Amino acid sequence: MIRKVLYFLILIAFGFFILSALSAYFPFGENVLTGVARYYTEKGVKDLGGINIVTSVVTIYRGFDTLGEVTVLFLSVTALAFTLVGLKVEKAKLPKPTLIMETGGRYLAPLIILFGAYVFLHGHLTPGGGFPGGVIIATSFLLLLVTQENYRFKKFHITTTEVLAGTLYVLVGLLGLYYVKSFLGNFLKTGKPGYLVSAGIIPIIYILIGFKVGSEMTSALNNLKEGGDEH
Amino acid sequence: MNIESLIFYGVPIYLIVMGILVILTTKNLFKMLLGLSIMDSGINILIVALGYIKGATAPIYSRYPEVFEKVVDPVPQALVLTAIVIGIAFLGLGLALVIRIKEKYGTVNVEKLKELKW
Amino acid sequence: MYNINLALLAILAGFLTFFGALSHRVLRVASIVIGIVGTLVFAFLYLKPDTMEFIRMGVFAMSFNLTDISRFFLWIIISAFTLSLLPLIHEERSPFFYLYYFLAFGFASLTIMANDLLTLYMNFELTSLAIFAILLLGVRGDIKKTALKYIIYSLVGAYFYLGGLFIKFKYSGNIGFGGIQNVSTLTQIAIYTLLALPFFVKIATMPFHNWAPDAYYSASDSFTIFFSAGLSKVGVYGLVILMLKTFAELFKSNLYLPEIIAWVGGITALLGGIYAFMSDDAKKLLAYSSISQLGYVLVGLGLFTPYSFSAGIFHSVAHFVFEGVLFTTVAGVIHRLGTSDLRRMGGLIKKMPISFIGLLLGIIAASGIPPTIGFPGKWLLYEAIIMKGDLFLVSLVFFASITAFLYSYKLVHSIFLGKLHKEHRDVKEAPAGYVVATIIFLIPIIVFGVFPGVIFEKIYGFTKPVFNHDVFFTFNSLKTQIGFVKIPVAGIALAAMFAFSFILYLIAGRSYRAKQEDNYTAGEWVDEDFASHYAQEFYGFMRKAFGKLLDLSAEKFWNGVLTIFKAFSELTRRIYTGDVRDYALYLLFFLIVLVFLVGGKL
Amino acid sequence: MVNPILIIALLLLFAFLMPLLGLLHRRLPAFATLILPAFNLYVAVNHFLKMDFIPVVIKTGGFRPPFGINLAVDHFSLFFLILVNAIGVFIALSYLLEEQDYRFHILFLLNLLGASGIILTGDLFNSFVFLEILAISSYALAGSRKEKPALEGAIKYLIIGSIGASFYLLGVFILYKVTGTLNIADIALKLQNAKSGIVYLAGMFMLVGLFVETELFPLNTWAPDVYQGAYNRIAVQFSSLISKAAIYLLFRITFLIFDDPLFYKLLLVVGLLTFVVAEFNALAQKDLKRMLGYSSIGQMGLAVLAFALYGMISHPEAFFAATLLIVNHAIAKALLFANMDNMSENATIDIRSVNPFSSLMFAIGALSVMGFPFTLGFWAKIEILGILLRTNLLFLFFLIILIFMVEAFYYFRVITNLFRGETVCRRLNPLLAFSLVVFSIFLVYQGFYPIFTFSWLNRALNALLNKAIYISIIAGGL
Repeated sequence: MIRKVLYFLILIAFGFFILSALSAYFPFGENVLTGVARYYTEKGVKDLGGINIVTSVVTIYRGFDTLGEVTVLFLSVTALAFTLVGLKVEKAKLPKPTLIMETGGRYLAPLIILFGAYVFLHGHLTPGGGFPGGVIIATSFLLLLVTQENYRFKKFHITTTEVLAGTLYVLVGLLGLYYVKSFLGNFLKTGKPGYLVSAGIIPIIYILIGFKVGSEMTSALNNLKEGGDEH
Repeated sequence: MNIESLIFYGVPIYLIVMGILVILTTKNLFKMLLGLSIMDSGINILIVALGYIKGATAPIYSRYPEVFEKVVDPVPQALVLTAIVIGIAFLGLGLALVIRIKEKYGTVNVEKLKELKW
Repeated sequence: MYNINLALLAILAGFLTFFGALSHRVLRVASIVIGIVGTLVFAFLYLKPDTMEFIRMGVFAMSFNLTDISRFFLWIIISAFTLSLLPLIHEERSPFFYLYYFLAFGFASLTIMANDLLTLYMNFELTSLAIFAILLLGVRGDIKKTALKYIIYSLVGAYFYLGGLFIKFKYSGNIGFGGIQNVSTLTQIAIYTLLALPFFVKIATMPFHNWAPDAYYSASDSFTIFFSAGLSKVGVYGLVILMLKTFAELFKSNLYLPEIIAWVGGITALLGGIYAFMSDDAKKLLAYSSISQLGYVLVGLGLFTPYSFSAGIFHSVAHFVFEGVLFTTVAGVIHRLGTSDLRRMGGLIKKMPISFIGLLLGIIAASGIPPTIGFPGKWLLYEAIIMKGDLFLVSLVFFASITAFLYSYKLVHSIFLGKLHKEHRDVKEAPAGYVVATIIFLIPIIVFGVFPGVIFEKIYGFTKPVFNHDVFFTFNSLKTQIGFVKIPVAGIALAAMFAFSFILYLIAGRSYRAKQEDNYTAGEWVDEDFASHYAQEFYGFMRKAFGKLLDLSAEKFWNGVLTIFKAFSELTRRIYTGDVRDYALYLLFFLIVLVFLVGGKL
Repeated sequence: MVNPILIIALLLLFAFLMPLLGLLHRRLPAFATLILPAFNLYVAVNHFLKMDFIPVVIKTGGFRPPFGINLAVDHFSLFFLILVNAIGVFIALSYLLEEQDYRFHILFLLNLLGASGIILTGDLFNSFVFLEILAISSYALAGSRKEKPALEGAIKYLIIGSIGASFYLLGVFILYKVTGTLNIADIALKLQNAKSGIVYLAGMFMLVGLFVETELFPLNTWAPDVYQGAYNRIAVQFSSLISKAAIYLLFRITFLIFDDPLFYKLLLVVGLLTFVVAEFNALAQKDLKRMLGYSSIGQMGLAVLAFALYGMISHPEAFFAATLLIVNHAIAKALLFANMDNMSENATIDIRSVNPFSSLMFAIGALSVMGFPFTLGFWAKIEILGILLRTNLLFLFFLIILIFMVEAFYYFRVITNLFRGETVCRRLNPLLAFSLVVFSIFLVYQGFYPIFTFSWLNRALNALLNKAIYISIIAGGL
């Protein structure tokens, strides 16, 4: 107990030290946009035609990071599946779904998928994008997994979606390398800012990310439920 | 140090140190991962808070090209997006490992996890 | 043709013998003979004063130079090597053994030819490694422990050498053998100590001698011939070259360093002798005698007067010859008897006469009796010490000589005199290789004993530039300020004394051959087969006197050092507790330390 | 010349495609893991030979730095890229015929991707992303054996590594707040003259993250467990690939951004502590792999120590020594750990029965780590002692020599055991044997005649030392 209190006090002191240092150097809310941030906010729309600057930063300016991010997710899901291969534990016993759950789930799932698609399609216009969109789609499958008895995916379909989305993402990047001599560069017309079909390759990338994330999260959920697949 | 800094930096920093405290004190591996997650969230919130500008909106020019609103720094938000996904990634892997450990050791108590030492 | 091709030749011969030994016994013998012939032919025809360098890298270039000194020692090593190969023909070992054997010779010769400290270091290390590998293929005793001990002693020495090399480089700007100017005496002494350490280890100076008895004991018998007679000269060479080329000024000007080194040598000679006559194993006895004799060499080198230095180098030649013959004959005996335990030998004089003569002359030389090769060096050494006026050292070295008589007698008595054991009745003379090697070794014992001037002339060639002293020898006499000896005369005088006492013994001696029944056995019946040979507890009374000395072994000290290291490591490993929360705590504390490091700047 | 971005793009493409490849033929993933590092190696060597010493900027997203993320390719990064991918080829070739899940190969490729990405990227946050790719794939690989010790090591590594990575992120972001940019060269430019206190704080946060990956004391507590528990090929990866990529980042960032006495002093102390503690711990080990793991940690500490001496003597020889040590250690430890596959499982230091081939390989690797003459390690040892002496810290000089003796002791203890006793021949994996022979020949040949390594290293260090050119080329200005 004494230990815990001691740790607590040390940590509080440490945190307070950091807090005072940070607030001395960066008073809250008193920023001026300098450096790259200023460039992004001023030139971002003109450069890429996407009015959501965060999206532009995420997919194009720092698109390489995002590719890495997708990779991390892919990596995590793969690692998760790999770690669970051949796991022998009892499958979680879910309560038998009631009629309401079963029916509701069945009708709700497509709507959630639709919403997810909306989120990643409008990534360059509104908050959201491929990652939230993909996760939303995955929730619909979670719903199905929970509410439908004996619900099974075709593993092959998920895998194919995963592979295709990922590969296409890299290929889009390589097309950029081919057309504008820059990996992940925007090689399409930027279009009119604020419209659905605009912002060059941003929507394409977000669609691919949406599919990728959705399929990956789904397969991860499936793995967690099924307790890993056979070798 | 004004009160706003105290709140908006203080809370995430509190989350960070509490996350560490959980890791230091709990015996349960699962809770330890939760502590990591809490700490991660704290850092993400701190980053977003550091990028905030008073009186500015999210960096979306929804009334383009008529109005250029004053917007906050878009870079921290983009970074945090990435950081969140990374946080999820290690959490997912960590959970898988904990499941495996539970299978092999029959427990998630870190005190029992001392076969390798010295 | 480059001199270093000698080493390449040796390596080639090593591989040849390796494959020969893999395939057939005849091929093995043939390739060993090819090795002997090739080495000798090369040495006679192509060894010429010559420098060469390759792999130049910054300040470092791997350079070799065959100076007078290195040629002198190279010949010792070549002789010891080729002679030790003769008995090797009769030893059947793992194919790797032969490979390592040739490699050890090759790298030792490169060590001696090296023209700078780093090249010397590199080849010296490899020599140690090759010897380590040979020791791993040893024949008796705790082989693993022995080999490990050997390599660790060597490496510790070598690492200090490396440190000394760098400090020397720092002060003199080069890694050649040249001297160091404008440096305080204390620094020079420190550098010398560091640089000389591996060579002290190599010649098994106390307290770095522990590896030697075990290594000699457990190593293959014909290898010990090369090990003691040849490879220890690498250490002597290193000391000589450091003293002559790098630290000559230091040794001339400093009063204490020569004394200290000479005393270390003297103590080694004495203690080595005491340990030697208390050993009950032939090879351990010889190992200690080797240590003891190299102690004399160190006394000579350390005193650093022209006479003592020449005496030291001469005695190292003598050491090569008589240790060579001693190890060869003992190896022959062990080959026939299958044991190296002195207590289980005896009465072999009629069975192995040539070995007996070899051993006898060997111990006569080791005791320093004219006209053998052991005499001139010791005589000159005594004179040098007396001229220096250090009477305590004289008495120390004198006592050491007495121990030499004691262990010599123990050796010859236990092996050849007394009554033959029953199981040794069918023992024959040692195989041809041993006999031939013994006979070849006997030639220099007498020749250089009578005509030491031949060797002194060579030595004079490289001590003259340093000491600038006059010639003190003719081909068969030595003449210093305080004494003169004409060796044939001394030899004849000694022979006359021997003849006189022998005649006296013939006239007045009363002895008869004791029959078995004449022995007092407290009434117990002893049949004819029981060998009542006095070998058990030989010098047992000495053990009572010097027992305390035996307990005071350096081994305990070094084991203590190792224990301290291990205790420390037991302490540090506790940091890794295995509990992940502790690890997180370390991280936190480290973070806090870091933050406080910058705290002042915030 | 092939665009270096293809290194990353193709690795990713194949990682994504791997499930399909696995479905096509069960051997295909393994072959992909061989072909890709080989391709990378080709690209890296090709660039290294043909490039002049001005760094090449490869932009992504179509924007010049600092607005877009860029890859900064110079001889220093190419040198490490060659090293890392050579190790990758080594591992992939040695274990080509091993039956593994295709997911394992994905993890391997992504691990390589993380390492290559860290080395190539010119962007600080991007380096964090690649560091995480490296780290997460390492956690999974560490646990890939799925036995008790492996899982234990993996979870410990995961927890410590994640805390470290979080702080690294925080440090990166503070630097962004101070300078308004994330490009390494640009940050270096902005921080060249005046560093405020918060920059030091950011630096410390980042160092915590990097120290975990580079296995420095006291953040290396996970490392021995991982080395002991994981497969041998994973241990190779940890000692020769993962930590080497991380140490590249440490060197680059410290030299470019935190070029300050405080940081060099810190690295000096930490490096020394790591070296001393790890070598002494290795002395007390019974388990052979754990001993080798501690030895790995110690070597990393020594490399960091050598690097940190630059702060005291301001002479490029410090970098030379550090990098040479890293090269030697990467190759020698790859040899040692991969060779463990020829020995019995859970081998202790009293190991006896192995075939002569593996004993020889162990001996060569160990001698090179110890710095025996006529191995590559000898030159590294010489260089390190040389720079130590330049500092006039005689105490440190002799302390290091003392630790070298400790190192020699515990290695020779094993060698003695290996070369004694009866020989039980295990079936050798021919591919593994082949790559072991190649590496050992390299070590010995470079010990005789290290001109090749030295000249390449000199070129690489010229690129590192020409800070001004690096900064001016990449951060052409805002």
